[in-house]
Amino acid sequence: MFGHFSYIVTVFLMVAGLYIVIARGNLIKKLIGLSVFQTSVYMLYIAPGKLVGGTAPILAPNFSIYSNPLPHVLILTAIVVGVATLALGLALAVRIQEAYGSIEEDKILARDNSVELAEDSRL
Amino acid sequence: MKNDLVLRVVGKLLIPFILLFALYVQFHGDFGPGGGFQAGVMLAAAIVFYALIFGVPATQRAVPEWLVETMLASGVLIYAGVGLAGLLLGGNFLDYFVLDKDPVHGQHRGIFWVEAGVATTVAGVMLKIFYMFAMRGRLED
Amino acid sequence: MMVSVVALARSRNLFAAVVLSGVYSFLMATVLVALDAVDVAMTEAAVGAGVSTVLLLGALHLCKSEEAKPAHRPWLPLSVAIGTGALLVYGSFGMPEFSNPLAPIHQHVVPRYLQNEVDLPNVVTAVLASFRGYDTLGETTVVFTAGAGIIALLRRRKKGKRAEGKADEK
Amino acid sequence: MSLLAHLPALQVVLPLISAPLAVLLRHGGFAFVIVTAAAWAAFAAAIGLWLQVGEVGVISYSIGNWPPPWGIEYRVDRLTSFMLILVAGMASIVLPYARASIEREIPRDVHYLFYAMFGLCLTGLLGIIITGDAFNIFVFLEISSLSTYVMIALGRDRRALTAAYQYLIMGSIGATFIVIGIGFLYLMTGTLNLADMALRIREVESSRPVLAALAFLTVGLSLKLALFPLHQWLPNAYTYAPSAVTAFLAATATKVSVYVLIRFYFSVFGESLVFEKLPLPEIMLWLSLFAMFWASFVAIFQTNLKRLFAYSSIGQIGYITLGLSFDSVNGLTASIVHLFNHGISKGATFLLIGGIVAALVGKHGVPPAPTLDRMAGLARHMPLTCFGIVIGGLSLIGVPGTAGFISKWYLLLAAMEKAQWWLVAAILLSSLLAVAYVWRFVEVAYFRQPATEPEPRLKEPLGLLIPAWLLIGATIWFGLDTSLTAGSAFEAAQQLLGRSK
Repeated sequence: MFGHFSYIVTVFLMVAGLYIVIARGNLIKKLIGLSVFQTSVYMLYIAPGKLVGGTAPILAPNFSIYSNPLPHVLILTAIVVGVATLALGLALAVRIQEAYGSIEEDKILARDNSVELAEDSRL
Repeated sequence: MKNDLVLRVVGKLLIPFILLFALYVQFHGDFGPGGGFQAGVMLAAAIVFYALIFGVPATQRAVPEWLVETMLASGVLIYAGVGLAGLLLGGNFLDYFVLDKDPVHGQHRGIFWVEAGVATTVAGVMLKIFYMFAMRGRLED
Repeated sequence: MMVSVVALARSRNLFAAVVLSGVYSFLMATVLVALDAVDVAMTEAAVGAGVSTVLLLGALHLCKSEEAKPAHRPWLPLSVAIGTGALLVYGSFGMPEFSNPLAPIHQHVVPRYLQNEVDLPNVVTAVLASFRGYDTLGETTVVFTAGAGIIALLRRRKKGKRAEGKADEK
Repeated sequence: MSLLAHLPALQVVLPLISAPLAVLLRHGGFAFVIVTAAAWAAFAAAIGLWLQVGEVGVISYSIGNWPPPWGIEYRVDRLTSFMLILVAGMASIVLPYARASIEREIPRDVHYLFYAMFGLCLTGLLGIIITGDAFNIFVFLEISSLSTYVMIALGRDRRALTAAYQYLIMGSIGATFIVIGIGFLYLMTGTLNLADMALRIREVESSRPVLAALAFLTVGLSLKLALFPLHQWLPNAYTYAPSAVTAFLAATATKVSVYVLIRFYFSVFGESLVFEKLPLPEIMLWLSLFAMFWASFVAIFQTNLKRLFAYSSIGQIGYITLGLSFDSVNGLTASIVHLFNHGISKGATFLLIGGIVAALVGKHGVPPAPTLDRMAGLARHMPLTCFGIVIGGLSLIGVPGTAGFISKWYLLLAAMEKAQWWLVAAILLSSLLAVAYVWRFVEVAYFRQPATEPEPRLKEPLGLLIPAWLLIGATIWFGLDTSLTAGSAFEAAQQLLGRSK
């Protein structure tokens, strides 16, 4: 059972993050959810790379077992990509706030629809 | 907050150390945890800290926008430049072995420059984003 | 960590949510240290708890900090999320056991990295900058893209706003 | 050391370098020159690679001189070089067009950033195609996606912002799914190199993580390629993005995702795994059919011309995935040819629509939406533009003599091969729906009287017409001479299916 414990934590975090992204209407809240979702993936990669009794992959003469460095490298990249996405998403949210005066998905949709209706009625 | 004496003094004392630590992280990345990315973030953090205490305009005088934008682009260019250097010296793209007569030394040299490129871009981007958000807030008021 | 995420999902105050996500990132960083991923932990602490939180606060400063009550029933998203989770659980049975040195990821490819051909004690740096240096070039480019993109989006606010206002009128 | 040996690296690195240079120079004109030069160089490199592949077969290029499973490998085979030509070629045609078009659509002071973004998007797409490393795909996918979000958000309408945001959320979820899938594969095989993975996956073929990886990759990529019902981001994104961006995206971005799907299905998992262990072909068949009918049907009722053709794109993607689901050489050929043919026809159509938008002078200098009612009697004002759109439309329908016919023909062959006559009927029927939406434009533009008070219009902008007609010419050319497209697609399909057997 314990052998898969790390996977279960990962799955829980992932489900929670994905839920926040899809269910919440607030644009910033969605982005927070997205980053939780992405962060949970880190566990999926890192946890299996750990060897009990091993040490961090920094070579030293008095250690012989090291945890797997490759997932670490991949996740470093993934973290950076994640924060880049977050920053860009926030910039978009700020622009949307300025253009619509709101960052609630429903209100934005309502405002768009009214614009579109006005366009259609001119036909 | 700008006129708080304690903050100003502590800030002035601390910021050089943060910068120093960023450099340590940058160059010690070969031996311990750390590297270009983390160093870049810290570098930016130090300057953001400065901006929080002394205000954004003062910071922009110290680290002007054009410099930040140049950093942003030149980091990637440094990185890609290392790659092209490997290519021109007869190896494949991003081949560090050919950067020096001794292949292992060449590796070290390549990694050094590449990490420098990463740090430059990351610090530039972080600062630029901070400036962008800060300037927006200013106009709003 | 789980608790902070549940609280995150429930809280409607965005400010609290931002702080909670910072807490979550910090906890994540500690877990990562426990898993021997010191480099990743350092980055996660700096980025997740530091940069992201600052960015989120900055964005919040420009927007409202209270979230409206969701109008929809959450069944559809809940089922999508749980479906994904179920698939993950399905996939995770049959994975190698935790900390099994015979798992393929420890047997294949990695041993050569640990032979220290580039003569750097920190294998993560060696792999990051040399073996998989091209990924890191890509990563730097992603950061650059985000930076340049944000400049493009947030520059010259007044001018941009007027153009948008016009688009609204039509 | 000749330069030719380094073409695979130069292919991606040249556009990559052009972007920061463009930012460094901070001038729209210089940025344009640099990025365009890089795109043309990339196109030349793509052609060079295509010729090389013809001579020596699969090219492998190890970056950093680390041998493949340890370092990152670039791997060029028939399909890769074919896709490279499509993407780099589209970029080289769209960029000169963009010069004339974004003048009207994007504030002048962000022009240089726009070109930088374009260069990055090109870099990302080329990088995805050429790489032989699973995680590298993800990194370059993010480069292209992030730059795409920005380019969409630069559209004038404020709805461009929400469209870009929506795309960002959906795209990031898709990318995360892809990372999860790659993670599962890595955990089971211990390698990230695609070719190495394909060998090692045999040992763990039907274990659950591998199947889960297949599922995650399929869902993630379907989000990216806008397979019905995961297409919600596409219509808005295409409608509100600047015209040049719409054309480039429609011709390349979704196509590259399809390419990655093909790569994973046939080169990594192997067809036996994909098509026998799971009910995937059936699911894909039905989703494709739904996409073909539903999206074409919705397209008929659109009033905005850009949105009409955006829905048509979703339908056309249905044809591509339908070809995949057949699991035969003809089906795969149809998919690959359609990737190419639909890319150029739709790209041309969107370029021409961009010309119409540019010519409509809206109030306050903001280009209005290209709604159909504004196009009454347009054929008299802009004969070349309208005629071009009609040809593009004919290609979408699949009329003989246009490129679209070729791909439909292979699709029909594949269906007949399996003796599924009802599918043949379905393909023909859905083409009739395409006739309906193209006819809407023809009817309005050619036969309806112009409004009593015509809006002020500019002439047909020549700078916009020439690139668009180049593509229209290509649509006809590849409808008549199929040796290049269908020939290499057939070869690629055989390579893909042959390897997994």
